[in-house]
Amino acid sequence: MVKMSYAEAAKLALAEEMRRDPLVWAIGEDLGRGGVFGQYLGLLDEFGPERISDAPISESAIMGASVGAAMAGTRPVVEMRFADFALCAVDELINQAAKARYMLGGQVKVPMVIREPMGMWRSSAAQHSQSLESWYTHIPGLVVAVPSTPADNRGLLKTAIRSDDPVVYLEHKNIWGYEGDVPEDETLIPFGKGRLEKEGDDITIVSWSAQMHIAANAATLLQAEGISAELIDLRTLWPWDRQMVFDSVEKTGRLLITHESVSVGGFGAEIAATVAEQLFSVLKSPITRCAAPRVPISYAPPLEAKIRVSSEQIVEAATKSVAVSTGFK
Amino acid sequence: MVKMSYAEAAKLALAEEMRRDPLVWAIGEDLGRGGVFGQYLGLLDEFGPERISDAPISESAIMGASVGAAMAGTRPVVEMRFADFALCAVDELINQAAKARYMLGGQVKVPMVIREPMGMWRSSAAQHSQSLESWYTHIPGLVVAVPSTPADNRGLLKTAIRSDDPVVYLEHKNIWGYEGDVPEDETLIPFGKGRLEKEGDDITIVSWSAQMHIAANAATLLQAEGISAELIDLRTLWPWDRQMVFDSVEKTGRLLITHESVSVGGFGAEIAATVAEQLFSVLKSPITRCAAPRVPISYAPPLEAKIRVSSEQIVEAATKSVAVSTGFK
Amino acid sequence: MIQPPNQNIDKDWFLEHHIMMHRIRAFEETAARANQDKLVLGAIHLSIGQEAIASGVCKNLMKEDFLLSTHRGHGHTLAKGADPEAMMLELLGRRGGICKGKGGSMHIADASVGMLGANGVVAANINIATGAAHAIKLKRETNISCCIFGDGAINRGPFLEGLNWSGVFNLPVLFVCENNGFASTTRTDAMTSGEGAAARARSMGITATEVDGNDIISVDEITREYIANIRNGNGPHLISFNTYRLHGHTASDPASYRPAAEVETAWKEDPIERCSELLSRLGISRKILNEHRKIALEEMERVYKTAKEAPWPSDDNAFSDVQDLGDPREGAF
Amino acid sequence: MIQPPNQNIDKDWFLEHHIMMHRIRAFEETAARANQDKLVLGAIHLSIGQEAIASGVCKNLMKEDFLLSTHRGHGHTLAKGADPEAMMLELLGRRGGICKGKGGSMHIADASVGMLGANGVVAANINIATGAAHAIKLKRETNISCCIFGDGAINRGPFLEGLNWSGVFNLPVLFVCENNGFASTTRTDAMTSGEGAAARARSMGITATEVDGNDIISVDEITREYIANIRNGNGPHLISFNTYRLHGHTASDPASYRPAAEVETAWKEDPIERCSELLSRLGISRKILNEHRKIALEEMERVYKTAKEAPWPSDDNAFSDVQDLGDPREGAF
Ligand SMILES: Cc1ncc(C[n+]2csc(CCOP(=O)(O)OP(=O)(O)O)c2C)c(N)n1
Ligand SMILES: Cc1ncc(C[n+]2csc(CCOP(=O)(O)OP(=O)(O)O)c2C)c(N)n1
Ligand SMILES: [Mg+2]
Ligand SMILES: [Mg+2]
Repeated sequence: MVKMSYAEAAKLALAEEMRRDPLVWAIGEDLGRGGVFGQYLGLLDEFGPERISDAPISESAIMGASVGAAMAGTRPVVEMRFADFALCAVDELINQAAKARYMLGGQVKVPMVIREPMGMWRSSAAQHSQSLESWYTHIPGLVVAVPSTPADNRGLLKTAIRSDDPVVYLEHKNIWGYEGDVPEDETLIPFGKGRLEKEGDDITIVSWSAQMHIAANAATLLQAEGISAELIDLRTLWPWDRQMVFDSVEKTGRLLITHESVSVGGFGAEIAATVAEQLFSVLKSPITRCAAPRVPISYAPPLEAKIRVSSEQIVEAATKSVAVSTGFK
Repeated sequence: MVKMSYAEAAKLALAEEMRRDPLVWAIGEDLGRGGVFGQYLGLLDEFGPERISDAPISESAIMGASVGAAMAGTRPVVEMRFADFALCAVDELINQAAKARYMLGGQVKVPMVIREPMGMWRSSAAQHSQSLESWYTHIPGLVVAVPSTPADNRGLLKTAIRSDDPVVYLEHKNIWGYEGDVPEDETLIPFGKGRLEKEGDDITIVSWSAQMHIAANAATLLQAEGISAELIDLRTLWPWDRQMVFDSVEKTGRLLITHESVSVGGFGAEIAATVAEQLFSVLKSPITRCAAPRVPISYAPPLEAKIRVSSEQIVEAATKSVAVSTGFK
Repeated sequence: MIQPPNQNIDKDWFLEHHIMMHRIRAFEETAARANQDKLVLGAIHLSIGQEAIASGVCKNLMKEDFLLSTHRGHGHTLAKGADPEAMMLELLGRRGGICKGKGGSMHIADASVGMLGANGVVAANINIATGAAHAIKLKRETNISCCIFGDGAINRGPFLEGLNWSGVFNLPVLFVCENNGFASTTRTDAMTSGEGAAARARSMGITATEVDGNDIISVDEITREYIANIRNGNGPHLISFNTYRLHGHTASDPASYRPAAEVETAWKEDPIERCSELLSRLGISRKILNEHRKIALEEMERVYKTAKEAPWPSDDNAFSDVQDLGDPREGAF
Repeated sequence: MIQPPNQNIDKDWFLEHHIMMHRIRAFEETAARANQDKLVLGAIHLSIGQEAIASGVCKNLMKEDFLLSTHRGHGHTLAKGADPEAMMLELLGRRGGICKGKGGSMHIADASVGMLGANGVVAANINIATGAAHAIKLKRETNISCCIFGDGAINRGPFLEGLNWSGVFNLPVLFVCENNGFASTTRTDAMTSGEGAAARARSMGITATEVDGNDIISVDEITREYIANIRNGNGPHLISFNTYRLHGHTASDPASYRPAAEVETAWKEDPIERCSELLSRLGISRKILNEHRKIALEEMERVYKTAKEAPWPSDDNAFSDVQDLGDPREGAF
């Protein structure tokens, strides 16, 4: 194991894949300088400006040209800078990348990775803070990855680059500097396999991306209160590890889902709906979602704080859930 | 009551509002010719080309200029032609229209209606058939309307035009010709009030837009089998009529949600999750969703048929739901 | 205007153009009939009157070159070498359709001849074609990419983004604008400010010209010249071909929004007739030339018959080619 | 180069420019300090070196005219008449902030003086400004709309769509490109094909010119002339002002990707110093001119002090101004 940051792990993964496969290349604004968050620092020196390529401020072209370059046999890694700016290239992603393989009856594939740094970070307000992972889960043809640790970021990014389908790869801005152990060997992490962050018996907590760390903190706080939470980090939302969640809920009988993004129409609803449908008779209390209110993200800290889902909120909701005794069982 | 089609009802609503308020105007490609579906036919004659305005094929500008025109005191009705093409203007809708009022601390409002004809219609395949209503419900600042009848289309469109906030107004392409009774007077339909399409005791079915008619057919078929379904047409998804759904589920103890759009990450999940959370102890059987598989929409009829949710599927799922006896009650 | 006969012209080459143009015309007429017969499922857009561009451009492309097209893409696809039967099967949504019945007319493609797709979204293929050229450059290959789009497409952002991109990266891509006067039911010039595609391209540092798109000689010549330039590493070029959309926007559009006289005049510039005229002045007999049409009609008649009689595709097809994750139904409801 | 002194110049007018430019400079320097003090919350982008454009353009706008700006919008907002205290409060996210603490630097706005917003999305305001002009036309009003954007923005689709739109509808809108050589950490010309903003605008039929943006006289004159044209119904115009971004992209960017000598040379063209030089040649004493800076610094010092000492906004603010539907928390979790 080697200690490195979430950003370094991603850089390592990209470098490894670029060494392995000359058809892998990265494109985005200011990549030559290392990317906005330093996640490409130093790669220009090794791979040159054709493979670590700057781009004009042309999000439609960054995405659309990458679709073409993918169809034509290369593997572009597309850097969107902020997930919010990917909204300037939605036709290219949804109507083109996600559907081309299908519409053309399998004649082409679109192997591309769309990196979209997402989430709340340093008062960056409504146009630089969004988390729209649930949108992408709704779109046939897309894989959706939401790594939370350095090891996962390395392993999933490698899998994403090798995928023959478009992968929306959502790194969270707030954890670029988060450090963790990463295996020495090039461990690939498959899509659709969650990670059991912590075992527990009383309640299952499901989360992903940066929110996983807030949930982990909540699980620790809960432990202190004598509540044993099992914490699952989904790692990818499409496909998502239904089996791991089902197994856990069968054990605990309770489920709490927490994500940073807006609750309404969020992916938490999908998980809640699925579990409510499949494991209805196992549930000892209502499924709880802890996610953001349906308001844009604010700038001033006290306002921002109101929109963030805190460990305390999770603790409160989990405690309430565990206290409920439906009497069914 | 007057009989008219869904398209005529919308045209009437727009004409009425344009007569009432000279600041209301409509903009979109080919509007002068009456719109792709004839939903603007004849309006040019009454209101002239400035207020029924053609537009270049510039979706970003159609949406973005309308944001500016709304901020500057007019009330644009934006015609996107197909909901799919609105994907060429997502920044303008999500990052600008939906958030401007908030980001600017209430200094501006963005009163605009974004009409997006949606849904499967005559083998129009993956780029002309999508229903993405759940996306919009996830975005703070947007109202989401999904009328299913001529009366609702008239009443909701009028409310939408008078709204001071951006309203994503999703008309379904497959029901432009659907006829129904429309009140003589200018009845406005408020946002967030569902419509009880049919009363029943055994199971609550929630739907909207064209799928509501498929659900209504299913309800009739169920009645023949002795199952009394209560059918709710939500009419708007944000806000949505939680109270009407709760009241109904309290009575029936069972819930089925059906929509044409993809099930994963669809708004059905939000409803299911909410009801599962709020009315857990009332439910007699698991909540069921009948919605589309996570595949792009196909062209050939047998393939397309596999993606549509039929009345028969709803009947089957509802029958199954009613048959389940959890033993909780 | 008909060009004066020129004895240096390679007759065989233009005879091939003549044949191809007739094949496109016959395909479109047959598709129109299939549409009237209510056997075509979605909307189709016919390229009648624009055949010289399809034939003139695509004949100068190699099989390895990429082609990206529009909603009005049957002619381009045929001229790039696709099989009309597989195309017609697709229009009718039948088994054997070139996209397995998943795409229809607006997504017609034949990757085996480098044709990477029509597109239902106006201008979307400009960036995709640019990206295909980007891949060629990265792979140090010698083929090129070609993107055909309509005059309406130049008002969408991707036109600017793709052209600028191709200039910045000096990519081997040929942009072809079919300036047919209309975008759907609206006259394009009413919604376009400035001089159009070529002027805009030049403002982005891209060599560009406007050419009579109904004159097969001009189309062929300028395309050949530009493609040679592009293959020589001289970066992207754009040609704007002036033409006229002789039929409606879709096969079901009577296009009554334009005066009959205008259409009549436009028919006088029918590119096929102009090509026939040229060839006959070069000494090819009218009999041979008429034969081309007859053969083409027969071919497409056979194609249509086969398509009509073909079964539907198996409905399992709805679930394949989504992504490499197994059956999309698993866990997806 | 400094213009030769011209005795016809209205000194008072340019003294006002001088004062405004100093106020902008002082505001930016103070904001930079606040950023170093870690009191600014999000990223801020300083317009140091570009003050002549802000002052020169905005002084020629009426209060009723709309202004839309960019992420680098403090100077424009001040010059349009906004209160620097309310702006600084916003940057620090304090109570009384001009956007109630909901926007920060990138969404700064003051609708009461027609300033409808900076924008965090490059080029997004081009269409919004165009639409505001569209509203003016529909309402038969006499004001105009003005959009300021950077040279990086001309590579985004909305630049084409908005400009074409403004031409098609002949709208009263002035487009102002701040050609400061950089888009973030990348030299703009490396990512731009062709001659830039003015050439692109002209290709869309829009009157356009390039002007030295560090010369307050030129800025003022061309703006006045173009605005008069626009008010006379002559449609949209574009001015591309050449300037240089003297500081980093954000206030935290040391901009070490460019040679010190380049920056040093650029400082010699400091628009404020050039304006001082001009005014002193016109007979204004250096003492008075220096006083402008002093007063401006004092003003912004007061502003900063007030902002630093101001309380946070009430956290209930997080839930207002979303939409007219009551408390967004109701039924939303
Ligand atoms: C982004 C987008 N907007 C609108 C449409 C609807 N539409 C289909 S074809 C067409 C006209 C296109 O005109 P042009 O580009 O000139 O091509 P032509 O039809 O003349 O060949 C329009 C507006 C679309 N398909 N995509
Ligand atoms: C659509 C979009 N893409 C990327 C960014 C990130 N970004 C912010 S400012 C900037 C550079 C803008 O350059 P320019 O338009 O020249 O303005 P300047 O900063 O020089 O004033 C970039 C790339 C963004 N905000 N929006
Ligand atoms: Mg056209
Ligand atoms: Mg710049």
